[in-house]
Amino acid sequence: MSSAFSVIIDSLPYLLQGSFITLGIVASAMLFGLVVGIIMAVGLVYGNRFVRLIFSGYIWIFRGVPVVVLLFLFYFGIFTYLGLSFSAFTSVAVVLGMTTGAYQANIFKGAILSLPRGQFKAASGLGMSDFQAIRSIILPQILRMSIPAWSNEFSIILKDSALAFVIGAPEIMARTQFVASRTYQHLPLYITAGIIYFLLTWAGVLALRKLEKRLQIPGYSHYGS
Amino acid sequence: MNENSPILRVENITKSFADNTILNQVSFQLEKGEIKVLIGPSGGGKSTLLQCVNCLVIPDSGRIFLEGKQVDFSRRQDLYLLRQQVGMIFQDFNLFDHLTALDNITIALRKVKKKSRIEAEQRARQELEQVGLADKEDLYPAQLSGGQKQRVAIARALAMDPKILMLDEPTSALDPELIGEVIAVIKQLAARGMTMIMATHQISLISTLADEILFMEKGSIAEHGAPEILLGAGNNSKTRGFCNRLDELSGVEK
Amino acid sequence: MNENSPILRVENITKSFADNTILNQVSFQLEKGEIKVLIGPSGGGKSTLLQCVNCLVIPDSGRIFLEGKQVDFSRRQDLYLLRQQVGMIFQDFNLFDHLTALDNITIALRKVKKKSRIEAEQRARQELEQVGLADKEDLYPAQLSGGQKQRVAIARALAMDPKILMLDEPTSALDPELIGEVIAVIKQLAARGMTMIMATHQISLISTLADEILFMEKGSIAEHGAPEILLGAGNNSKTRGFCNRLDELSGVEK
Amino acid sequence: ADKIVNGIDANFPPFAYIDKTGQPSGFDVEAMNWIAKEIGVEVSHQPIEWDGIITSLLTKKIDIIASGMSITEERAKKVSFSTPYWVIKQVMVAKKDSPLTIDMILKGKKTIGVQQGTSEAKWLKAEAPKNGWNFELRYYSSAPLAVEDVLNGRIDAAAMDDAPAKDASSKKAVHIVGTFGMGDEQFGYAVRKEDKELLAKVNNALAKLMKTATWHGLIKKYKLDK
Amino acid sequence: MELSPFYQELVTSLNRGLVMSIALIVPSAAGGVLIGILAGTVRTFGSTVFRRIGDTYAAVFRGTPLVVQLFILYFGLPNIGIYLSPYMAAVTGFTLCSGAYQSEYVRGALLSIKSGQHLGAQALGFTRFQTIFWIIVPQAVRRALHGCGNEIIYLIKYSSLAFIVTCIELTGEGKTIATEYFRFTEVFALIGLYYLVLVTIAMFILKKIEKVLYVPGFGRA
Ligand SMILES: Nc1ncnc2c1ncn2[C@@H]1O[C@H](COP(=O)(O)OP(=O)(O)OP(=O)(O)O)[C@@H](O)[C@H]1O
Ligand SMILES: Nc1ncnc2c1ncn2[C@@H]1O[C@H](COP(=O)(O)OP(=O)(O)OP(=O)(O)O)[C@@H](O)[C@H]1O
Ligand SMILES: [Mg+2]
Ligand SMILES: [Mg+2]
Repeated sequence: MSSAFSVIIDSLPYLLQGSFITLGIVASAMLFGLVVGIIMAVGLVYGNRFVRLIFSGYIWIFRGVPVVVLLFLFYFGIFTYLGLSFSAFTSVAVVLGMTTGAYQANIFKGAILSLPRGQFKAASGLGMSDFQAIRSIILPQILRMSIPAWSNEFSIILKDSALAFVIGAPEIMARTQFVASRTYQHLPLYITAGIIYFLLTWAGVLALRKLEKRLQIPGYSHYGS
Repeated sequence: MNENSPILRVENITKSFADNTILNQVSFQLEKGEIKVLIGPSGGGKSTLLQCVNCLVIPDSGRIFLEGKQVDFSRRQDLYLLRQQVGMIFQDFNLFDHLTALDNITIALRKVKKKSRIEAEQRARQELEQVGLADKEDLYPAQLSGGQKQRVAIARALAMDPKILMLDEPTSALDPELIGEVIAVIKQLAARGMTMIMATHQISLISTLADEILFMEKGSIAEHGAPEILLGAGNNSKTRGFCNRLDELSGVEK
Repeated sequence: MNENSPILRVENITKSFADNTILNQVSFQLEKGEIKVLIGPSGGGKSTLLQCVNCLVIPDSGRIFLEGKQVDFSRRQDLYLLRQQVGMIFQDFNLFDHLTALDNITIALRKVKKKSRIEAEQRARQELEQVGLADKEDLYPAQLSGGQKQRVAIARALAMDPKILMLDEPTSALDPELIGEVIAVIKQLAARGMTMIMATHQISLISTLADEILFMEKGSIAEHGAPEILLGAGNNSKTRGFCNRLDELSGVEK
Repeated sequence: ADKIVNGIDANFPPFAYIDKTGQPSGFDVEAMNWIAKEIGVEVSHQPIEWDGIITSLLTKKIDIIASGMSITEERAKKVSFSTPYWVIKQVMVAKKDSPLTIDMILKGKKTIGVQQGTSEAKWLKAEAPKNGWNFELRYYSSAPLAVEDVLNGRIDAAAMDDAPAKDASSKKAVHIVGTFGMGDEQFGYAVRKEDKELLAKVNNALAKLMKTATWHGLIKKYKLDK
Repeated sequence: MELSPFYQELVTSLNRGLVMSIALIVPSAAGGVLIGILAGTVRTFGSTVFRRIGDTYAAVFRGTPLVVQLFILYFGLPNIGIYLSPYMAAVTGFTLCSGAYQSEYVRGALLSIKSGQHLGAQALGFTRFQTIFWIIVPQAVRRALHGCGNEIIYLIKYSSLAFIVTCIELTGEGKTIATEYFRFTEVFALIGLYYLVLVTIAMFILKKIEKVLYVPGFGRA
């Protein structure tokens, strides 16, 4: 048991360095997904039939195919064919970003639909263009409402980032495995990894809750759980 | 522009949703300073008509002239401009829930009229004062009572310097005790000579303010005329029957 | 039970939320067949008082007697029984959204009164007929108009054979044109001798039905008495002032 | 190229693993460092999941695989191998106190763990019906995990290369039962077929290295001689 | 049409994996929903102690990667004398993890039921339990359905993690072929297609269920 303990102590700095990579991937993916999600959600609600069809197709595929599969496909296949020589880190961030983008699109779309229709009408009634109405009236409201659902998405992506290892970005899970293979202390190391993830999730969710509080406006209810 | 030509002319507006014809060849016109009141049974098309006037709902056919100039329904810029000139007050206020009372007013001034923040705020404060809410500028819609919300909505519309104000049942979402404050503001607007068209069930507004009553039923204007005539004792109009029924429900029975 | 003893006696009910005293030593009693109307400004505690009577809100202190028997606030069974005997109609209906009109009525009969499905449905149909909705039994709340919803809510309460019916602003969430149908049902109940206590702003209900008016303000009954007296010309009561203000807002101004 | 990337399976001690300081280390890693110096390029070592390592090479994410890769016919169709530098035997590992023999493991309705995608996994699966062996195979994502389950008693033995087996037996309560009839395999470095120049340089340097004392020092250091 | 030997072998393997995937997904999805409803209800209406327990369960299983959970269930539990078979370990892990997420949706739905529904029921003399069981839960289930369906789709996609506990399903079988032939792109494109079909069928079934349970006024969020 003492050897398990000393292995954990010894490897902790190495594992914790991995959490920077993990957080880097998660942050880039979430931001990328935010942009994708907003564009898609707006397109899905206000776009014409053609736009809606394309975006729905995108969401269908990215919701239907596991991230590992997408990662292999893009990293070894599509990116290569397109001549994009992304690093492992960038590739993971982009693929996870495209995936969470599909989910975020659904979150934002739900939020837009949950807004009273009068909000858009009133903006139009004042002479705002559709773009102005979406930018100044719709988005500020739905982004606020979506923070809880978004923090859910964050915790999912945080854990999905462990898949980064299949293409060689050495984040927490990969490092755990490396140390375990060398030391044969699998169980204690996996438990340690579990705790690190738990703390990261907790910290992230807490930070988002802070943000939500800061942005809070009297009388707001949330969309999603 | 000829001083005597109507400020707004609506001609043969028709609108259907799916197979339902909601508005059928509706025409009317509005002179400067005139107040028209739309009444009639629920579902008669009052809201739809008002929304057609500023093209929040685009009519299937018909024409709209603002100050003698026809509005081209297919040109977005035309629509945006029309809506700036025709203010709209909704039954359920539709204040922007994420903005304070002040910002509810400034946002359109800044984004649409491209005014500076300072200018916009100055104007907004002025309008808030007019509706008696000078001290509430920092409150969010959720912190305002219904009557206060509706007054902010009115201030928001007025800040855009509209040529016409349209009000769609401005008091019907209010608690009976709060109706008074909104009615007072509307009467004050009338006194200042604002051109208005409003849908309402509020007898006190109908009988005291209306220059003309339009009675809408099944998508058409079934009757119209001055209130003295339509509501006059002995007149057998639909309008009078309808108003009497409204009256019975709310009035003290003797 | 003595025929002359009140069916409901409420003694010194006090209720606070956090530091706010919402009800302060309120007492009243209700005779069989009597109709009392609660009026007063918003926030005066009318809803809270009604909810205290059937212990949806448990009073902090005070006593409630139903047919002479005191209700033990700490015994759940007592509360369940009390609520079965005191029917309640809410302003926003509170129909069960996942059940049809018929099932909204049968569910309590079956689960609470343990009646068979057949018996329950028979009874439910009878009540729906009474409120004029025999043909709507298969519709869900979302498919009913406000007036119809409120009538189902009334049928649902009546099916439980309550000794008393409490109505909390039964018409204030309704469109003006739909109010009439609910008022008709309430008048019909009154005619059948139902014991009722209701909070309302509806002048026609107050003046025609009330045996006694209770004017509530700041958590206390500020005035009470027969409408002929309180509303009588020349009487300087708060009640009359309040009703006149309601009246002004909705009545035709001459 | 003056910079090359070496893809390694960092779960394959002692040939390639991550050391205490978090740096890639192991027999192959050190050998590759020497070779790189010799041919005048910079080398970095990139840990990659074994499943995807050849595809990574083919899609130019890495330039060479020096990570205990057995030379097989199928692999040789896709990539070029250097001259073999190590002969490896496949062995069975069982609990230290286990009385099982190879024969008993193969024919006694036992359960054997293997790493998914390895040559021993393939060989055992293919040979079983021919020889009337009746064991059951379990697939693990790495050999150390198979050892873990041997210790848990869920499986009776694990088949793996002898070097990691020795490593395991030095750290855990398992022992090597012996070879089980699979032909010896040779390790080689893999490069893309078109990188003929690189291959030639690597082969030259490797030949040179194998003659030095450093090579034997490495073998000693990683206990490959036992 | 004759398939090349590569594709023949690939399709055979993938079909075998598909059977295993389905055998993993179906019981886990059902178990997850059941646990989710139970835990969600307890977390909303339970006593303080039960609520704490429920919240902790949800936090732990939502806060740690499924890989770690599976690993502990399979390689960790033997330390205290519990030996789960690979299949059992996978199904247990999936069920517990999925249940934690489901409970979150159920809880959200329960909380979203307007207080008027409680009042309406209580005013008729319903007991607390009757109110929850007959009025609140039936409505909440309809509200939660969409989110729960989403969660089942997640589960389908995450079932590939069963490889951690040596359970070889769709992805695992595909990987074996891919490493053997080094044809990752084709193999993974095909695996992707299999999952897409699985997910689409699941969405179709969920739509059907939504339709069966449809009540006017309970549109999706
Ligand atoms: N977007 C729409 N799609 C389909 N039908 C619509 C739409 N908008 C309105 N309607 C229908 O048009 C009819 C007229 O509606 P409108 O709101 O104009 O009536 P109204 O006279 O304003 O009634 P109320 O007094 O209740 O406000 C109604 O039957 C309504 O159902
Ligand atoms: N659960 C609660 N917690 C805190 N305060 C409450 C609660 N319920 C009611 N109140 C407060 O009690 C006061 C009386 O409310 P109540 O709803 O009884 O008034 P009311 O006379 O029915 O008014 P209205 O005519 O607007 O319905 C209000 O100030 C309200 O904010
Ligand atoms: Mg309308
Ligand atoms: Mg009230």
